[in-house]
Amino acid sequence: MKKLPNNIPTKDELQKMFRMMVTIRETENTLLASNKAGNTPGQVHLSNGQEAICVGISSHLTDEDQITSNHRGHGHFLAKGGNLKAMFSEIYGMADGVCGGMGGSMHVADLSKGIVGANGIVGGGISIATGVAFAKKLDGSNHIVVTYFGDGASNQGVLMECLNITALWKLPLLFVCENNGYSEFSPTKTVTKGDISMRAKPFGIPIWQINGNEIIEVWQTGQEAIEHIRSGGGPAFIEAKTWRQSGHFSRENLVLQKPYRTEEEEKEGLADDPIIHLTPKIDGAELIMKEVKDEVERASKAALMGTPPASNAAKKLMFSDTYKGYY
Amino acid sequence: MKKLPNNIPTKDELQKMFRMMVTIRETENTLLASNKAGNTPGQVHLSNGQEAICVGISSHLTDEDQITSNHRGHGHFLAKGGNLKAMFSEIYGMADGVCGGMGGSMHVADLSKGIVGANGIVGGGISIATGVAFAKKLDGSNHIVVTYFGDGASNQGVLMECLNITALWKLPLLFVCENNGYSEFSPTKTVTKGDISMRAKPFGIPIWQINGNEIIEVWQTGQEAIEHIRSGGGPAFIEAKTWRQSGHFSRENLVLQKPYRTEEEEKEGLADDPIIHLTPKIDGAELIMKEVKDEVERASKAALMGTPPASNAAKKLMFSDTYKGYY
Amino acid sequence: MVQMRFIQAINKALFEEMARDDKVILIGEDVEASIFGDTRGLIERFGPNRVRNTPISEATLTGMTVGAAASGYRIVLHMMFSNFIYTGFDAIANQMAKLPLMTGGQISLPITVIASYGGGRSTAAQHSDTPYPVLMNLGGLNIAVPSTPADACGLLKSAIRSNDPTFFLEPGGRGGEMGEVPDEDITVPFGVASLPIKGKDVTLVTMGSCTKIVLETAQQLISKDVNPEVIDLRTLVPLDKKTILSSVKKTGKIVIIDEARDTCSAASHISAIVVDEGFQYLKAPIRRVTVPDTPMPYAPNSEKYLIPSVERIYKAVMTLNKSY
Amino acid sequence: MVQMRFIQAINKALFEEMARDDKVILIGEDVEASIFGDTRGLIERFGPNRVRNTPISEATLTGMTVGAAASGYRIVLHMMFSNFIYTGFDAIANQMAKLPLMTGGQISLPITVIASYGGGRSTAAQHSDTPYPVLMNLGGLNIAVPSTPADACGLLKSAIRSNDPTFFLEPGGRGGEMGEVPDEDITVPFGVASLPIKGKDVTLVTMGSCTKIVLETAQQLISKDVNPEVIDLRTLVPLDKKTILSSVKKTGKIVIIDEARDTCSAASHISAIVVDEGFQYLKAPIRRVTVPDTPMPYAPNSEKYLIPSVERIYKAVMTLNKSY
Ligand SMILES: Cc1ncc(C[n+]2csc(CCOP(=O)(O)OP(=O)(O)O)c2C)c(N)n1
Ligand SMILES: Cc1ncc(C[n+]2csc(CCOP(=O)(O)OP(=O)(O)O)c2C)c(N)n1
Ligand SMILES: [Mg+2]
Ligand SMILES: [Mg+2]
Repeated sequence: MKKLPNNIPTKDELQKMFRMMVTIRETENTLLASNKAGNTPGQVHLSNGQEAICVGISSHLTDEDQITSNHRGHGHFLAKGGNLKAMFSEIYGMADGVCGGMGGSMHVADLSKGIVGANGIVGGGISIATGVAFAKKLDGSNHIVVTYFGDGASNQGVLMECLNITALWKLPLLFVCENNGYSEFSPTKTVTKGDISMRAKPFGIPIWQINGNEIIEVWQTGQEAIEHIRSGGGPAFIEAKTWRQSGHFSRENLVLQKPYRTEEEEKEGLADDPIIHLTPKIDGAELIMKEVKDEVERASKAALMGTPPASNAAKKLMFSDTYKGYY
Repeated sequence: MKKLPNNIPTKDELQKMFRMMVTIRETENTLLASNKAGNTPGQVHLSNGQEAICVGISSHLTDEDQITSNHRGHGHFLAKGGNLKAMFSEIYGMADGVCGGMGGSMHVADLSKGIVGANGIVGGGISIATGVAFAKKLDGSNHIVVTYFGDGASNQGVLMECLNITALWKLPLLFVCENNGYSEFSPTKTVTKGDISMRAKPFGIPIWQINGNEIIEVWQTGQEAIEHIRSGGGPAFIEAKTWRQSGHFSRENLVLQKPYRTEEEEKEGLADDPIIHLTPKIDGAELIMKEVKDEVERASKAALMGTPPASNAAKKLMFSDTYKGYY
Repeated sequence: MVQMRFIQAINKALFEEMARDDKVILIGEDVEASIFGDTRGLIERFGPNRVRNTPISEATLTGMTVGAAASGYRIVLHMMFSNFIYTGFDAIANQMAKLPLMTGGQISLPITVIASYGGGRSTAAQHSDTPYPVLMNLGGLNIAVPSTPADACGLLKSAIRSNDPTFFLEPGGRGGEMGEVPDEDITVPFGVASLPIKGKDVTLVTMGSCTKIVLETAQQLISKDVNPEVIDLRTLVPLDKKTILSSVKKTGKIVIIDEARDTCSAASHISAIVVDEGFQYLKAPIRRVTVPDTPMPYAPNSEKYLIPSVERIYKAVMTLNKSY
Repeated sequence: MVQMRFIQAINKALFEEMARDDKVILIGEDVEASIFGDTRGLIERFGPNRVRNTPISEATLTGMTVGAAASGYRIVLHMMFSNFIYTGFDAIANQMAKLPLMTGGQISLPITVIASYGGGRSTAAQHSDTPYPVLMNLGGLNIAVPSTPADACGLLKSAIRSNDPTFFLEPGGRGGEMGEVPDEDITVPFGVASLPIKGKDVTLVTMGSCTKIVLETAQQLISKDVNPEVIDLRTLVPLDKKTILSSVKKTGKIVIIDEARDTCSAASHISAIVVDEGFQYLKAPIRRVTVPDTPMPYAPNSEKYLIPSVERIYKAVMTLNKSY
């Protein structure tokens, strides 16, 4: 386990990150309300409480760097520069959604921003990211790739396969495991043996195990890990501990027979909030929060005014031009 | 890495193991000749040079213990008590083969001897073995399961998945990685990062890394690892270094453009032979070798006299009784 | 008889089979909490040895199931959404479907894989596949696709008691639909279709998720004096081709409704059987009402457009009303 | 024109496409040593950045291919035997076939997956599957099944130049068969069948590994004064149904020969299309000559019995010679 560097983000950077964290939180809350109001055709998996991780990592990334993400991907998308309104539109199933309404909440992607996409298959993004990192390496660029996945996804064998290949070929991939203590409704330790980050060790990959609710710690670690990767050192692995404030998916209480977390855990979990932790360090936090609230509300409202895609949209996209393939 | 115990096998045990190692060697050589003579309908993957591993491990197993194996499975089969002639018959495609001629070289299985089967899918046996071990645990027995797989198979993600599950549930499974330095024609280090056995470490599984060409070392390690498992300690992992004397498959030189091993490596590899190492310790080694030679020759000849299965054998087996399922 | 929801009927079958035979074991991701409700309460009744949450490791789950089934247990593996079958596909296609033959019959595999399938709820392409064509082609796997609570209960019992691997596919999102389920321990045999509506003008073949709209269409047709015969297949492997062929003998016309993508669908295969073995009965083309060869889109209207509907079925039947 | 072996034709296409476009990258297990010989020599010519041996990690290989293709490379992934496609099936079914739609068309995936398929050489059940029906049903994947060296070369070129994921499936063990291949850079378009024999009495539809025996059967039929028209599909997705239907219009009779297991085979789907869109032309049942729904046995005679043969095709054609 590497020890942390002493760099700290500037005041400006901190403020930018705060704004983004609040944006994500506000967006998730708005989505939950929209879901309850019947405005999201599918379910949503919210990332409340986990905002510091993607925000801290993304501050070191450019549009040329890429990410892949998982079913809990709204924060990853926004932190990487994805458009707020285009994401709302997507999740509301509208034609001007970032994926034309074809993908939905679990699949938000914007290639122009380096967001190769959220993914509904647990673990699905890891091998795709490995392929993107292979491409980066072939390009000879020093751009990097980040793959976000959960503690639950760490039990998919593709993780080990990709640790091996990226280490072997020194691919520029940052593995970020968001360990939020649960895999659906199973507490991590009931399905996951040992320390997840240690799984990268046999491959000689540098590892950091951090508190994912402390943005400065994430930012520092991200900087060091990414520097390692950009300088040609091959993959790196960060396991960030966090807590899933809003449970597994939007309306889980409707399908669950009984609670799976104690009241005490809920109380502690909600208190250990990355935004609460950061707020005292931010000048004008309240104003920022208010601005963000307005911005998010506007984006959501505008998205709801959209029109759904044509009924035959999928058919058109898949078949419009059978020979579109040739160049 | 655990250190080795001081137990050593008795003279009798050593002799028995020697006989089995020679039986396997003689069988593989006979199969190669049969393959060249056109008597094996498919190709064969020979285990020459690797005999000490399965023989040393199997001396600690009973018929109630089970194994799964891989494409290089003749030795595993014989060492576990599989019938020699029935195996020849299978590989010659005969009706009285151990699988009725339906499976062939890569699929020899004899459930009555605890041989759940060789497997043509690299890594395929590992998860099956995990399921068998789950069954053993449910049975409440202290029988164990051994899964043999190669260094190449260690790159299949199922390995990590099964390390996690067996450790989590304390299943009685012994992982035996036969590291023979090659995955087909790729040297291990070109496709496999780090020490394979270390991949078990994050799961808290005890590990031994041994010289697989020294039967006494294998026997000792096997004893200790199996004792650990039988006493309820959960899975264990042995990585046994060895060398694949006869290459990847029977007639590879016909398809390869150029050699992939140096003459020097070949020479050293052939000299580091588990049977050569053991012979000086065995009284009457020559006689045993002669006896085995005769026995193997007889078995092969008898097998060749067999008759092939009925043409419609597969259809009959699969469809004879659509409702065979109900009980 | 008692009215119960689809999901309750499945739950009833699981309870009864696990009580009946202590070799029946249930594993899967979160089978304790039970998102769909079908495995609810089993952990409290049967304990952690027989009901076990697993890690997210589908490739291993299917392989483990093979190993445990070959060792004397009747394994029920809950795979949640059908798309995750693909994640565990290696052991399904290369081991589960093949080992009984490859071992020369030494191994039988009493496995039941449960998964929910189909679209209609904006779960998008990775949670809405209809996977049975892929499974049907593998050979060696039975496939049950119930459309009523009673069939769900009876088919699941048969699946669990069968010594062959069986996929039991629940129409997604239909857990709440009510139906009568016998109190007694009644199994529904494999390979025997049901005939919810008898008629003489046209044969409508349906399965699983499509049955509801086929029955609705049938009512519309009846109101126009067209009398369809509706065949609900219940299992796709084995397939009750006798019932299909004798219906076509009577009607001379057949439309097959299937939520799978069109190419190599169950509908395609049933068409092929009828034009091979029932050609002399045919008075009109065989129509398929299926899903175009595209992934499921998320937006509700785009999704709905692709899934068989009353309108599409009705229209397909009407195209047969001229002479050929 | 020059005579070359099937495997050389594939090799030629790879050489030429890699020379033509340096975005073409080849990966796979032992593509350097090249067991089949199809990728031989490429490493020496193009070096390790463009020709790369991989670990045995099929689940990742298919996923990586998606990522690399989405990042501007044309990836050729060699999967060796078709059965290993199942090992990498998750990313094929859930990502490769679906991401172009799910991203709203942001991603196109210029991927070519090469694998050898089919039985006949006692490789047993885990090395002899014919996987195209499973792939055809996924939607979004093109599938090429060449039967001659010229088609192998031309189809592979098209596959590599296509922006859609394509499976290029070589008939197993046929690498040594000779045929003429044009010297020039000629692509064979997708969705256009070839007509190696024109006739008027019966349509024989074939693909990939079956073409050789279909042509042999055709000669026998001709010698008995039955003139078959042979259609070699070349690609299964897209499918040249126009050519099939216009042949059936002429002949009124069709037999489809396919090495896949029967249920939900390519043959089933082609049958279904013909009885739907070409019913009025049909004078007889549509026969399928396929493999029964069982894994491939190892013993040569048992294996041979299951695979379409001249005798079975001939017999199937002859059953159509009465009036219906
Ligand atoms: C292949 C696959 N298996 C199962 C699921 C169902 N599923 C969705 S999320 C989830 C838990 C994921 O846990 P984790 O990776 O820790 O992410 P978290 O939800 O905690 O953010 C599961 C099992 C899935 N989507 N894909
Ligand atoms: C899933 C799968 N992928 C690829 C292959 C082809 N293959 C057969 S053996 C082999 C190499 C296996 O290497 P290792 O596990 O080290 O075993 P060894 O042959 O050295 O005994 C490969 C790639 C296969 N049979 N199955
Ligand atoms: Mg989690
Ligand atoms: Mg090896």
